[in-house]
Amino acid sequence: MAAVKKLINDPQTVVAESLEGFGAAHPDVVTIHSDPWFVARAGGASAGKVGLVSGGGSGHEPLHGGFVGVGMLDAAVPGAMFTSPTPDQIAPAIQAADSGAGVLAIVKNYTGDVLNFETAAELADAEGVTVRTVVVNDDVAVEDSLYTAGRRGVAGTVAVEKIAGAAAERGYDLDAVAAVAEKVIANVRSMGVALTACTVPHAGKPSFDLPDDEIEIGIGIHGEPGRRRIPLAGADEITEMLLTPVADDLNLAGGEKVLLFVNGMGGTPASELYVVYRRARALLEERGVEVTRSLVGNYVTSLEMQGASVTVLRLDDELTALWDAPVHTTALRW
Amino acid sequence: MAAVKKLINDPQTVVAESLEGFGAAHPDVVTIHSDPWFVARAGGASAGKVGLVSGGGSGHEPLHGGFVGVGMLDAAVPGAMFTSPTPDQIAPAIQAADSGAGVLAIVKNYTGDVLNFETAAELADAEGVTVRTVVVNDDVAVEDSLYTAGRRGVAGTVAVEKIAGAAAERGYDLDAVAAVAEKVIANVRSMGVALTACTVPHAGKPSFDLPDDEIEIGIGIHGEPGRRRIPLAGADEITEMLLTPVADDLNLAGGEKVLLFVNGMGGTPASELYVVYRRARALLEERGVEVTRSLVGNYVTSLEMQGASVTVLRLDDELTALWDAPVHTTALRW
Amino acid sequence: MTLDVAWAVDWVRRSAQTVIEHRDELIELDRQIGDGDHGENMTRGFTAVVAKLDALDAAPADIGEVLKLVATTLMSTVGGAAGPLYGTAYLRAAKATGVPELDSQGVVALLEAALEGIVARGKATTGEKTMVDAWTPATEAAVAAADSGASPADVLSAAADAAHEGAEATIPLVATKGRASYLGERSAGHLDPGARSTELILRAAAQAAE
Amino acid sequence: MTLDVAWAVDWVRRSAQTVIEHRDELIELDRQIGDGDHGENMTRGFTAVVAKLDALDAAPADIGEVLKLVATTLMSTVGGAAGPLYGTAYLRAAKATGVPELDSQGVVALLEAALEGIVARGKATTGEKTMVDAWTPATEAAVAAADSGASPADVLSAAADAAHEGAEATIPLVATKGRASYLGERSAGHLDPGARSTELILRAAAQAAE
Ligand SMILES: Nc1ncnc2c1ncn2[C@@H]1O[C@H](COP(=O)(O)OP(=O)(O)O)[C@@H](O)[C@H]1O
Ligand SMILES: Nc1ncnc2c1ncn2[C@@H]1O[C@H](COP(=O)(O)OP(=O)(O)O)[C@@H](O)[C@H]1O
Ligand SMILES: [Mg+2]
Ligand SMILES: [Mg+2]
Ligand SMILES: [Mg+2]
Ligand SMILES: [Mg+2]
Repeated sequence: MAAVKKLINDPQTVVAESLEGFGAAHPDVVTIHSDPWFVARAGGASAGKVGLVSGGGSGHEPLHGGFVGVGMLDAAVPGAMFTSPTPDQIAPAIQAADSGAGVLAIVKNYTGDVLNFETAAELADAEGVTVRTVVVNDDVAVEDSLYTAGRRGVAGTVAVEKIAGAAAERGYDLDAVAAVAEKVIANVRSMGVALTACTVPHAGKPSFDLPDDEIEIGIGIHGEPGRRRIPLAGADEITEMLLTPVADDLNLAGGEKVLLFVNGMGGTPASELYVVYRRARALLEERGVEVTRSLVGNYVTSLEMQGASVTVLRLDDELTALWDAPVHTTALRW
Repeated sequence: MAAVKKLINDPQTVVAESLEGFGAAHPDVVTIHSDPWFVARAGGASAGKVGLVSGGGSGHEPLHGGFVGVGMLDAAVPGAMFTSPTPDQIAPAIQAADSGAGVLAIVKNYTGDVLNFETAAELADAEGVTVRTVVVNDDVAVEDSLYTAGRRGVAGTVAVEKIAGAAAERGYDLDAVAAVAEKVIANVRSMGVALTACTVPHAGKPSFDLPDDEIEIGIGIHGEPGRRRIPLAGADEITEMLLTPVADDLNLAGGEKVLLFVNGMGGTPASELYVVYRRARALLEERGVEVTRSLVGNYVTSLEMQGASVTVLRLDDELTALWDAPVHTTALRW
Repeated sequence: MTLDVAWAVDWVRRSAQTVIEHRDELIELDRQIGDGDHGENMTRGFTAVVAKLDALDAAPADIGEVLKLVATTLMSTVGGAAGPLYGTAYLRAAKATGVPELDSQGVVALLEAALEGIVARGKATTGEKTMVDAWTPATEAAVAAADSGASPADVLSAAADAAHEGAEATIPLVATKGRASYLGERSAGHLDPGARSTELILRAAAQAAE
Repeated sequence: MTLDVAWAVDWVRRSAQTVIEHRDELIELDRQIGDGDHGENMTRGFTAVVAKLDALDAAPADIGEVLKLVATTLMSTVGGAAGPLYGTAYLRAAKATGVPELDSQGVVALLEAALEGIVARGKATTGEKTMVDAWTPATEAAVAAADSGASPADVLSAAADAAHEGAEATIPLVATKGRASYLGERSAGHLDPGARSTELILRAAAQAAE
């Protein structure tokens, strides 16, 4: 296998070295635990506050470690690249996040994540931690059916973590934090496009082969091919292919308020994300929907993939206030 | 020319559409002026405060528009992709930034930027605005000589804009703001590496052709080839090639304090930037240098280029305090 | 003829060897319809298992102890979907084999317990294009062979053959479980990586029994 | 024979045409040792110039007026290094030609003023691998031709020929000004894009005078 063209030393050590760098750069915000690997808030769990833990494969940075901090997560558990973490990483993170008020686990809907968090919750429960789990499944590219693995959790996860984090900070109890997380999950939808594949370090070659004049619509965040492959189109046209199913699935009606989140897959210039944002916003406004909050940037990535996803969250006063609440993480801060 | 694989509609409109999206997404922070194009703080110039203006070609986002806001720039002037803006864009931006206390223009050292800002300053001066200009030239990859165009301005520009912005916010007068900007310029150095080229939309093909097993050391931020091409190496080794000339040029001595800034060129995953950070920090510590402030992320980019640069700024108490001062822009906020 | 703890250790070592040998193939299969990590995940897991085995102070007492070591190690090193699925399979198999030696019916019990564990965790049935499509025919073939009086080695050999058939038969299927299900119709035409790793592991079991 | 305002307008239109025709070539030259925008910058500028010309209510009164229009339009639409350099060149040329008709010495004055403007702005001398390496021999050739009694058309033709030679002669040079200087030794072996656009523009001037 030819050496893969990345700023890494070794596919086997990249996650650990990256976490070490992350911890060294932001000691005021995070503390890195190395055996097993997880990211926790500097200063540890706040007494009486519901703990929030999330996690998943690495390669989606800043998700989840970049969202650890006041107003968002208490701990994040990174797996190997694109591979769910193991229960013996997750369980200690859950314990570290617990200050007696219980812990909400925010899990993206992937078989691996669900199963590993399930086992971890059992382990933590055995140690006396009350754990509740919510499963994020915002990707409308995937058919949601009782007979399938269901929709994936993608960029909408940021909204779940931010809003549930704010609720926990405000003193909501575990049931209430879980309820507001479920409210976000019920009201957030996403869809993504890839212009290029990404290369997982250990795989050494692109996750799929895409001709120069074709793109993948309905991709997830693990370099999987999308639902369909179409000829390259203009940004406005592509944006419409992403926004329409999202808005339709949410049944958005005129007069409703939303958060519009355009997420980059890692390798897309910010200038292009704003081109997508511009069109997505116009399409929502054509429907009479009011965009009252916005987020644009690379927050839930697939390594160096070029592409973007469009996420819409239906807002009410509670969700808006929680979105606006202070947050101090390395990736989101206000 | 084949359509270039980007989330754009047309190479001719991408800058304008992107600015429109940027303005729509962040009306609380910026106001977009469209004839001519420039980005100004929402709410306009603060009475009595020295104005800060920067600008340059587009394609380096979030530089400069992402740094407009309280504690940093008053206005940013985006040119066409990788092309300096014109005097008739810059001059109105300077005027908009002026509240009577004069304006500091922060110019990256490129012939085009220098010449266009020079003419703009003359135009603004003719309108009664006192303009001072500082030229950022932190790139140690380029030989600095009286007989050349000198070193380029690259990622160090962020530090100049942040620190000068804080000084202006604190009420420093124009000479004092210019002096602190010059102090940053005298103490900041950078060097970059490219793993891949980038494609300027109107050019339609990569800025250089790089085999799969070679990288360019000493690149700028405009997709220019670097000083030399070397075989692909591990991240630690590459980081050493970047950090050593930077630290040497600064003549860093044991016991000194620095800001370490690892900047992504746009298409490099955050995880890799932290691998670079980890090694750069270790190398500085080996020299007895203390890293007291850090910044890691994609701040001065070359579209979707994969690569990174390492910037070191020698800190004293004044620079540290100004770096720590509050900032509220779309790309930097604390 | 019966299988003892030496067989179990040999099975595990052979499993590691074959998984590592087929690492790139499993990655490639997973790249087609998943996220390209299955070969890496299994290699990481079985490398850790062998390291654990090598580090044991005393030889394992029985087959169950070996399988439990495999279970906990896979569970804590593989991650992804395969980690908990294989982990549970080995854990259940360990419970079903707390005996010093396995006869043919004992081999059947091992396989049945493993399959039950996978189904209990993953909730997949046959035809969903998962490892269940290799484990199910393997277990059925083992039952048939054992019932017709085959030796443990022949039971395992029948199971491995059936796992191979089952894995190949996943090619035309449209996935409805696991990551490949996100591809919908586009998942058809590719062999399921977990079914392939199942086949490799059962073949290792048969070879260890030869 | 003299050149009048119609020549100036024709020169500008021909300049636009040739720059647009050579857009991709200029981009490619700039891609080699710069940032790949010179063809795009010049196309944007001269397209705007032609639009301005087309939109004029009245025909321009003199050559100077035409050149001033070019100067201000390039200055406000080209950006980069070329914008201020060409802008200043045309501005100085406009000032040197506030007359209805140009004889051969008038053409020389135009070229000398343009070159002075470029040098005043860009501070480059010959041998630094910039447009100065085309403008300088062009101006020198014009002086020689005019001094030997050549017609304005022949003066411009000699200038264009010399600009061509000058541009070609930039190939082996190591750049010490402009963006190509960042490449150091690696800038050798490539033709300077600004020298090439200079040649195109001077050739257009000669053809308009034919
Ligand atoms: N619900 C399930 N039941 C049984 N097997 C499953 C299920 N989901 C996935 N698998 C198996 O797991 C394999 C993928 O494993 P792996 O690539 O290691 O994990 P991940 O899908 O998390 O990347 C699939 O090929 C499939 O055989
Ligand atoms: N200091 C200078 N003096 C004269 N010409 C220069 C100077 N710097 C650059 N140039 C010319 O400008 C050309 C590049 O123009 P262009 O590509 O449009 O601008 P930029 O370099 O800003 O991208 C170079 O080929 C060179 O001929
Ligand atoms: Mg995986
Ligand atoms: Mg340029
Ligand atoms: Mg996988
Ligand atoms: Mg150029």
